[in-house]
Amino acid sequence: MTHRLTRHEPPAVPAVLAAAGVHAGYPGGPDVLDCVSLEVARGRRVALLGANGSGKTTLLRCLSGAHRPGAGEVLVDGRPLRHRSGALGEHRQRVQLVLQDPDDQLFSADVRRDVSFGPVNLGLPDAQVRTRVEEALTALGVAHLADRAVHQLSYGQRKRVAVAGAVAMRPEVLLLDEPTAGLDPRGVGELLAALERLEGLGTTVVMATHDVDLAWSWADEVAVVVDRVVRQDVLVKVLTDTDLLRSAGLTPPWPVRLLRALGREVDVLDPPRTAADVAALLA
Amino acid sequence: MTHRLTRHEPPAVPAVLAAAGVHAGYPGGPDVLDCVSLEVARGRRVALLGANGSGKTTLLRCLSGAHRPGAGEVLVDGRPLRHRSGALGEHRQRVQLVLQDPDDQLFSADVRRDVSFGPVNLGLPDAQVRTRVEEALTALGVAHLADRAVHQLSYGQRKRVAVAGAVAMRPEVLLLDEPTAGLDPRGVGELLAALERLEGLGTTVVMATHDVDLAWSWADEVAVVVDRVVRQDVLVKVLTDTDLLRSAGLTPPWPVRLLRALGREVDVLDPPRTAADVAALLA
Amino acid sequence: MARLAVDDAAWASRWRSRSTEEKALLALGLLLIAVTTGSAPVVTAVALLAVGCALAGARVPWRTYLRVLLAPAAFVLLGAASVAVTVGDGSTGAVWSAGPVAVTDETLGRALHVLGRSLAATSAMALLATTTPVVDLVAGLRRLRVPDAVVDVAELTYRMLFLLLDTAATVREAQAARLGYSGGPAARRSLGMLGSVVLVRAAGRARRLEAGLAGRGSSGTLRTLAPARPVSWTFVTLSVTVLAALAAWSVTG
Amino acid sequence: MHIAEGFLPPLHAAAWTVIAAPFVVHGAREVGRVARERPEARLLLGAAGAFTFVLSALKLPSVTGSSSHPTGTGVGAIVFRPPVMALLGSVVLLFQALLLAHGGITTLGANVFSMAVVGPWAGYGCYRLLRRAPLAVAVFVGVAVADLATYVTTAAQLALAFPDPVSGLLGAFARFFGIFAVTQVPLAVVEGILGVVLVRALHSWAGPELEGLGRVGAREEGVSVDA
Repeated sequence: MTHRLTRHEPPAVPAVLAAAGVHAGYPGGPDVLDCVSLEVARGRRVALLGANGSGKTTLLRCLSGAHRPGAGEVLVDGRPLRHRSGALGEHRQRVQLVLQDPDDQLFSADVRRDVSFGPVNLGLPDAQVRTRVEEALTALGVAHLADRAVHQLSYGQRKRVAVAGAVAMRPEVLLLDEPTAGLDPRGVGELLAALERLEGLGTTVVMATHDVDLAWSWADEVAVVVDRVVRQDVLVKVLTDTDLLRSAGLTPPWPVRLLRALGREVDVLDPPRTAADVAALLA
Repeated sequence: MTHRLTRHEPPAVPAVLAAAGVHAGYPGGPDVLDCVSLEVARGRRVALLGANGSGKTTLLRCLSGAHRPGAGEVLVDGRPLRHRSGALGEHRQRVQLVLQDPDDQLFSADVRRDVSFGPVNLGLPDAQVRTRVEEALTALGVAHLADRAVHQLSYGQRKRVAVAGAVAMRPEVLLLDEPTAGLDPRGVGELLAALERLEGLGTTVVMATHDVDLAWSWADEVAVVVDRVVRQDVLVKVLTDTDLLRSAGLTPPWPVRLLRALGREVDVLDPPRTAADVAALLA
Repeated sequence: MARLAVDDAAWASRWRSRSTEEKALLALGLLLIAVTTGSAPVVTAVALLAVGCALAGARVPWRTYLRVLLAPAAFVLLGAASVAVTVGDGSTGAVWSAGPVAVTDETLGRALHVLGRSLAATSAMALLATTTPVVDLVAGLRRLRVPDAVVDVAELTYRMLFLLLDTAATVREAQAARLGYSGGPAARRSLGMLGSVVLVRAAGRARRLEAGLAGRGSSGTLRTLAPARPVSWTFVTLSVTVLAALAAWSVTG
Repeated sequence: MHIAEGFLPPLHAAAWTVIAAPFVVHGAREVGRVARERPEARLLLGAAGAFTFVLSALKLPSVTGSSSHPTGTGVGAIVFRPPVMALLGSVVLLFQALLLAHGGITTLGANVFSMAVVGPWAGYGCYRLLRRAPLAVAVFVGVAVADLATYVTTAAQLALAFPDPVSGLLGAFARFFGIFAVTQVPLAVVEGILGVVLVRALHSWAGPELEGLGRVGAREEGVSVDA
């Protein structure tokens, strides 16, 4: 696998969101990220893979503007992000990060009021706030929960309400940190369906996860955080690279493991994503 | 699939832990469990599957003595559990429950001291407490963390320390609630290896999870919580029952999905658990 | 999870395995001499000894130690400046004056004395804080016959404050992402909500921890087995000798 | 505003410790009584202590430029009541000294007296006196008064320790009060506003988590949070 060297082959359209040579760390500790580059093209599904503690979350925090890189830059549409309050505020309307634990993101007692938090802070008039809240709740499939108290919701419902809170900001890029952690299969399905609706509305989705099978079934591109750097490529290139995955503390997805065990190669352009795909290939 | 009707075909040796016709609920709500029966034979790996909120945790809490069933009984070696403090205390030495969030079980910031809590409560002399603590830390592979602060540990490490706290009670049965939730593949591997060591020492392990693939690769028997009842059988019988799994909000594990898509049956006695097993079957 | 530099230093210190009693004897002894002595050389000696023990003996990272020493700087400097200044008729013996405000020899001496005392005392306290985790000190309180309930509450406070610091930091960041700190009124609203979220989470933690501990045979009090840390009589003898010498110097010098 | 380690003369430090001690002992008795009646209360009290620590570690949006923190004791006194706050406040002040170098061991008594005794009692007193006023007013006044009372006490403690050679105690008090008033008075107002938002938000939660929270420190029913 090779690095995607953006500087040598600049794409025609700059990535909607990118990191270029980002170094990041926390006070009193060593760097967590060491000259990391990442590109998110508009409309491309990027899965950010890595073990717990590998720096996935830190990278997402850099991209969202929550963490200021020690060196390097975060670029939106090719323009570097400035960490001044005005520029940061604007950035936050374009890029929203949804944290792993929904309870860290739900500050109000009831669903509607919580989702309105962002739009109200934008200083929008009431009517517009209302529109945005309804729109976000509908997109996430939780409109029927609007008048419920947050603590009455199931974990999966809280998760989708938390995403709705970010979506009400109408971001161009939605960064999700471990969105499926703790969700049962039904919850995962509902969340993925909601994300697809958002993509239909023009939102680009980036997902950090350690679930390799999820990445395999969902992503267009994969970026792996390993040893403080990021290696990004199209899905199959990364997820068939057993050495890379092993050094990242991950294993290849099951279709790759199976096809490998059968001595067969995986098609880069048309990977078999589901059990039906694999069966069709083997039949 | 049929119920395992224990009353009709009593096993020669009573189950080390069992639930018989258990009803359970919470004040002000409907029953969560409705005449549930479950059997855990000594040394058999039982996976308790179910969607979030299906009642898995409530059943584990009944089995551990933490929740008193509204009706029905919990049996240890065929003898019903009495909810009197003496009997309950004895029960807790035999059956230990590890909660999903390790921070709900770790109250001391000092790892070694936290693990000593259970043995101290048993009123053991200091020397024996020390032996048990070291033994538990070693079994869980966290002896090197004994002098660290709990808040300095990673999530996976805290999880294993929490299990060590339960293991220090030297239980015969260890009940684990979603033990792999939030763990990356390496963390899952370390935990499963630790559980295998415990089984080597004679502990019977029951695991509640919604990860069907994990259950497939690990369990001997599966009990599914669906519509407030439990259906228990050997691994393959349950995990190939697509209707049952669908009504439980789950999907079959990938080897089952693949073999089904290929129109093949799954061997009940020797299920293909890994990618290599499946490949051997297909080659 | 949330980390505090002083706490990290205490857990990693080379003196971590020393008994709490011997560390407390040395540090509190130095602290007592620092606040009671009137002699500038003794104050200096105490400060140097505390710094030496922490950096050379316990191998505390010097940045962490320095940060502890500087933490109260704003208060100490403002406070000392205020002691140095007298308001009113400051014409007699003024070193410096402007209108009714003056600095005299006497007030300046007093300010410098307070400054030195604070610095020496802080270095002695820092010696204890950077070498002994709070759990050990809390366990020490139990040995001093402080009631169980109080010690339990202190131990739980220590454990939970890291969880809640984490929650507070994460929630605050999530609020900032949705522009919760974009202006004064928004910030005040956000902070109030932050406080309530932390309190609700604290209560939830307590309830779940209660359930978690019940399963481990909790009988009310949270007794655990403290790791055996034998007292080093060499350390104690050395400490007592040094403290006695400093005390003697302070009285005679 | 914590008096730094070693800042007070030894006699003053000792005297304040003696003065604060009965309140702390009373708080400890109260905690012991609650813990005997309901052993699980120690967990809630530990959580309350951690909450107080975290609240006092929150950075407020710049008040007059400098970064400042709320004292947290006003809100604590309203939710947990002053006797319990005396003990929790002492534990928190000890941890602040050891973990953050805010305050100190020799000045613990003085700081406990101002922050964990005078502040909570003054704030709680005002809050109770305004029982019939709208909740927001009662909470605002209670929290702000707790803050100001703490600060006035600290200024008085410093003045007693360092009387002005010319203008005496009063002059010294005016000076210490003046120097720190720049940050402390706006802080009291902001903390009062925060307290109102916080207590209002708590009311709207009304989830199962909060059951028993207000009753932790209360002898009688109907305390603040569930009032």
